[in-house]
Amino acid sequence: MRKVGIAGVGHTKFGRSEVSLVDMLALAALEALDDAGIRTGRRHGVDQVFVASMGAGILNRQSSVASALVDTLNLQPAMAETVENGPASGASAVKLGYMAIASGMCDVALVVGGELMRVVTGWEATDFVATMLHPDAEYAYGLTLPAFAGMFTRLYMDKYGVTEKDLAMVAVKNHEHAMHNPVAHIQLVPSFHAIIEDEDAPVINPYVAEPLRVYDVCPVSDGAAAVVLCAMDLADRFRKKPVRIAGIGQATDTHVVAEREVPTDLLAVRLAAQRAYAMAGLKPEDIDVAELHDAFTILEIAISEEAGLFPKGEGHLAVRRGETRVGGRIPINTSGGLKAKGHPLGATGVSQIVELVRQLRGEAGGRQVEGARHGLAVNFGGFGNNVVATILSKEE
Amino acid sequence: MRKVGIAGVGHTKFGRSEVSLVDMLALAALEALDDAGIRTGRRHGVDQVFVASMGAGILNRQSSVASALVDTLNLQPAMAETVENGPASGASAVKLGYMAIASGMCDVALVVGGELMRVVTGWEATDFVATMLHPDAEYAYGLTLPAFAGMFTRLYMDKYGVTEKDLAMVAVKNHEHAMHNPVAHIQLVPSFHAIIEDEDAPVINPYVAEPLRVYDVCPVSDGAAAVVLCAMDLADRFRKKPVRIAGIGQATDTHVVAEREVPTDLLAVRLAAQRAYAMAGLKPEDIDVAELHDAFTILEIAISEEAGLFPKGEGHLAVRRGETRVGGRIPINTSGGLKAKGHPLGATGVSQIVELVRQLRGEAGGRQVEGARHGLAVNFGGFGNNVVATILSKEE
Amino acid sequence: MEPGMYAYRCTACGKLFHPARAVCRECGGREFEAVPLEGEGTLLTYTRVYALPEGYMKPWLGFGIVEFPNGVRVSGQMNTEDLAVGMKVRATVGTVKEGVGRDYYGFIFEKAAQA
Amino acid sequence: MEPGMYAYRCTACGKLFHPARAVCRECGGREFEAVPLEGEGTLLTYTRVYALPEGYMKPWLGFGIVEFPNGVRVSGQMNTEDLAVGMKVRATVGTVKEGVGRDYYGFIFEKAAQA
Ligand SMILES: [Zn+2]
Ligand SMILES: [Zn+2]
Repeated sequence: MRKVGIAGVGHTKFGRSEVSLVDMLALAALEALDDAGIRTGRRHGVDQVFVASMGAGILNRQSSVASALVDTLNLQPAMAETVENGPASGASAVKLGYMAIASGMCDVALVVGGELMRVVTGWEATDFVATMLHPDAEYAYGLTLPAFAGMFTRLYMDKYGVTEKDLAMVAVKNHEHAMHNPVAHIQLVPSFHAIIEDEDAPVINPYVAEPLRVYDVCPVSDGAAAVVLCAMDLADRFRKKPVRIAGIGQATDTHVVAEREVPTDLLAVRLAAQRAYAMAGLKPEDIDVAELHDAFTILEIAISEEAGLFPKGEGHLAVRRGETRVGGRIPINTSGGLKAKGHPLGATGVSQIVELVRQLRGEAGGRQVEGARHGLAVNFGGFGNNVVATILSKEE
Repeated sequence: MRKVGIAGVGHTKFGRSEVSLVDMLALAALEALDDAGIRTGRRHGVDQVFVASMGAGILNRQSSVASALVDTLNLQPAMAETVENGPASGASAVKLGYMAIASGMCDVALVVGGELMRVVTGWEATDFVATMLHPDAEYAYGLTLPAFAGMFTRLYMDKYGVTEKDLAMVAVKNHEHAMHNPVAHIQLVPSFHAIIEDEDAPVINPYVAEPLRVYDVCPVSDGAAAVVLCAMDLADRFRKKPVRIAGIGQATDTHVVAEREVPTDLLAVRLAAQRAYAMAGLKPEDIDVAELHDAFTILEIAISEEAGLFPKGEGHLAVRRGETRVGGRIPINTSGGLKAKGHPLGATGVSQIVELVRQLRGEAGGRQVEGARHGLAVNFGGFGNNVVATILSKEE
Repeated sequence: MEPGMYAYRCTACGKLFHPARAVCRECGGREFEAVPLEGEGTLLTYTRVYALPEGYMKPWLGFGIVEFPNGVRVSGQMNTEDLAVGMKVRATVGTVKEGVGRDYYGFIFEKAAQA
Repeated sequence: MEPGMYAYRCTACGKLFHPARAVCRECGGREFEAVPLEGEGTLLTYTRVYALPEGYMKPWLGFGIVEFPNGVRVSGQMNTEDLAVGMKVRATVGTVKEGVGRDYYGFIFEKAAQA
């Protein structure tokens, strides 16, 4: 199989966009093309464009967004498709870019994920996100992602002894990381005392979906992220040495959350990670830095276990020991994660890859993980019913 | 590059669906799995599912439809993504299935396209389809696909002498073909005299977007179509000899229709077809049967020219000579085409491939093209701004 | 009319599903018979949600996952404030969402009467 | 306030675009200056549409593609019933669609006064 790498990365400031969806995608794309050293114009050499977006239709009433992006960037006659896999759309698009190049049909693919969410109210955004649940058995009940995360958290607390304080530690850690990431949505570290210990904590940090509180849940953000994928045999064409995509794994689980045999397991995460490790020829111990889909703080803990970084039920102990912060044994969500960097759905999977590339290149500034050689990203679609794990490796 | 074929096909009756989007997709998928001889259940062997849908979000307020399809078919842990490229979503999904297998990451991929459109009024459907146009320079004006098709037709008539009667001949031909296709939406042949020559023709067949009339425009249909793709090296696993995907070509053109340098050209069709021929090592003369995207009758004529089947400006002459009907030199839209079979957007590109497979297998019944060995499909996204051409070849 | 709620039993292997599926996960079968889901069940987990989606005119709503004696697990709304993991609940069917032009029916669980 | 309508000139190579783009197709440049699109143009093609999308309270509407003297081509609504390919039209800016909470402005072409 032809080897595939990442030659360029781009990322808008997550938060509130001043520009349209397509213009926002274009900003991230141009940064990635520049980073790769690709000159825009007639001889651009981009063969394929993938756009990851979950809400272009529902939120922005726009279709064929990938074609629109090709147009504003004038990348014709590049092929173009929009890809949707819920909140894992971004990693799915990167996977498709990988396949496009590995198949030999393309040499260079531009993958851009983005979501313009703040054009609707928070209630509408919550409803929009819930459209990924089962239409009859879940969505029609008013069930939402926070609702399932809350019910999952309760089981996790009862079974493994995770506490609300553990969750708050994850939140504070990720907000601390985000202070070193200029593109993060939230640039402010909450005080652990204020959000969990103080008598006013229930006011400052009220419950959203018991036992999850506001600070356990990612904000609603606009944003876009982009990567330029290339065949490794063409690495010389680009400005920087490409970071290699060493492994990709993906798996689906039951759509209906209530049906999961062991409700505290995230089988799709486990299987996706196993497949990615197998493809990369690596083990969890080889991973130096990880971006894990912390749409809710509990998910960072649960995913870190299912991905093999810690034994099942012990992820929160690693958080308590500080192992998952920058400087710890295996730093998680150095970018700030979804929690603090923000979670523009279609952008997130691509944004995770952007962060890993910056870490493996040594470009991560104040949040740099020293000597990082292998990075893992886990992008979580549905309530864990379609999960993509990606492993990047620094080429020596 | 690993060779890829089509081992099974499935197709719902186009028209009005009695079931939900996902259940409709499942019907087509199961027919294709059965056709391939794949047993459902734990050992299904399907590695990847692609769903093509343009309107799942806007029309049906549902996301992550590919994961939902995996769930109802219990194809876990198969990977799954939804793909959108406007009315060319179907051919794009087939392309991605091709890449998935050619890359070596998958052996078997299920590709299902479908659209549930008749849940909204015709006005809403027209507006929905227009969301693929440029948001500011086109969509905001109330411009629609029929509007651009009408303006294109006027130019074509002035430049090449195409007449309203030529267009009606295309319509009647495709309705005649559809009479032999049990899954076609419209099972009724209009009288050429009644729709174009009779004094009541303006009433029976009024203008929709001058100079296009009702009988120049495809109906609004629900429907789904499915194909099972496989690596040709695994052909022995399946019930029938796979039909090979010999070539795929795709190209984008300017999003904004007014900007096209020669407004009667469809450059993306030309380039997509050229790329597909080059990959297949075939010429237009080698094509025995073609499914061309006749969302409007004029498009069948224009696409037949850009795909090299006739010289530019002479497609209508071939129609007059009867060359494009079953029994003619190069039968076009033997399935009935979008015009008579119906055009459930996401389904169409897959449906075209289904028809070609049936033709190349010799399973096309009353519409069979004798001895067909090579088939061409052209699936047209936007008003020609993202076009996919696919060539299938019968393996001897 | 409020429809009943059902599980679907694979006629080939007997495995139960809710909601309906096209194919049995266990044996690949495609025929199912409807089995009423009613009576008492056990609450496996629950939450109270304060940020409801569009269309709900309430400050909060309780949700839970309930296991019926036949092993089928379902999600539903909770019509009681007094919630605990492991408690017995009784299934009722009611309007879970008021839609435009149609209402949506589903499970609304109540605290079971003491045995 | 009804905004004016513009073409965008690549400051590197001079090529004109409408609507705005992020990158010049000709030279790859990324800086553009706005050039008013106004006055007379030539109607290249047109149609009258009888099946309008949601939101239009009219039985039909005319549309056309117009070329300005600087070579820029745009789509717009036609505010005249008397249409012919090649005729001179005058660009005006008006409400092309009434949206919820905002209106959309764009080209509405009228028959040019005789010279
Ligand atoms: Zn069974
Ligand atoms: Zn320029």
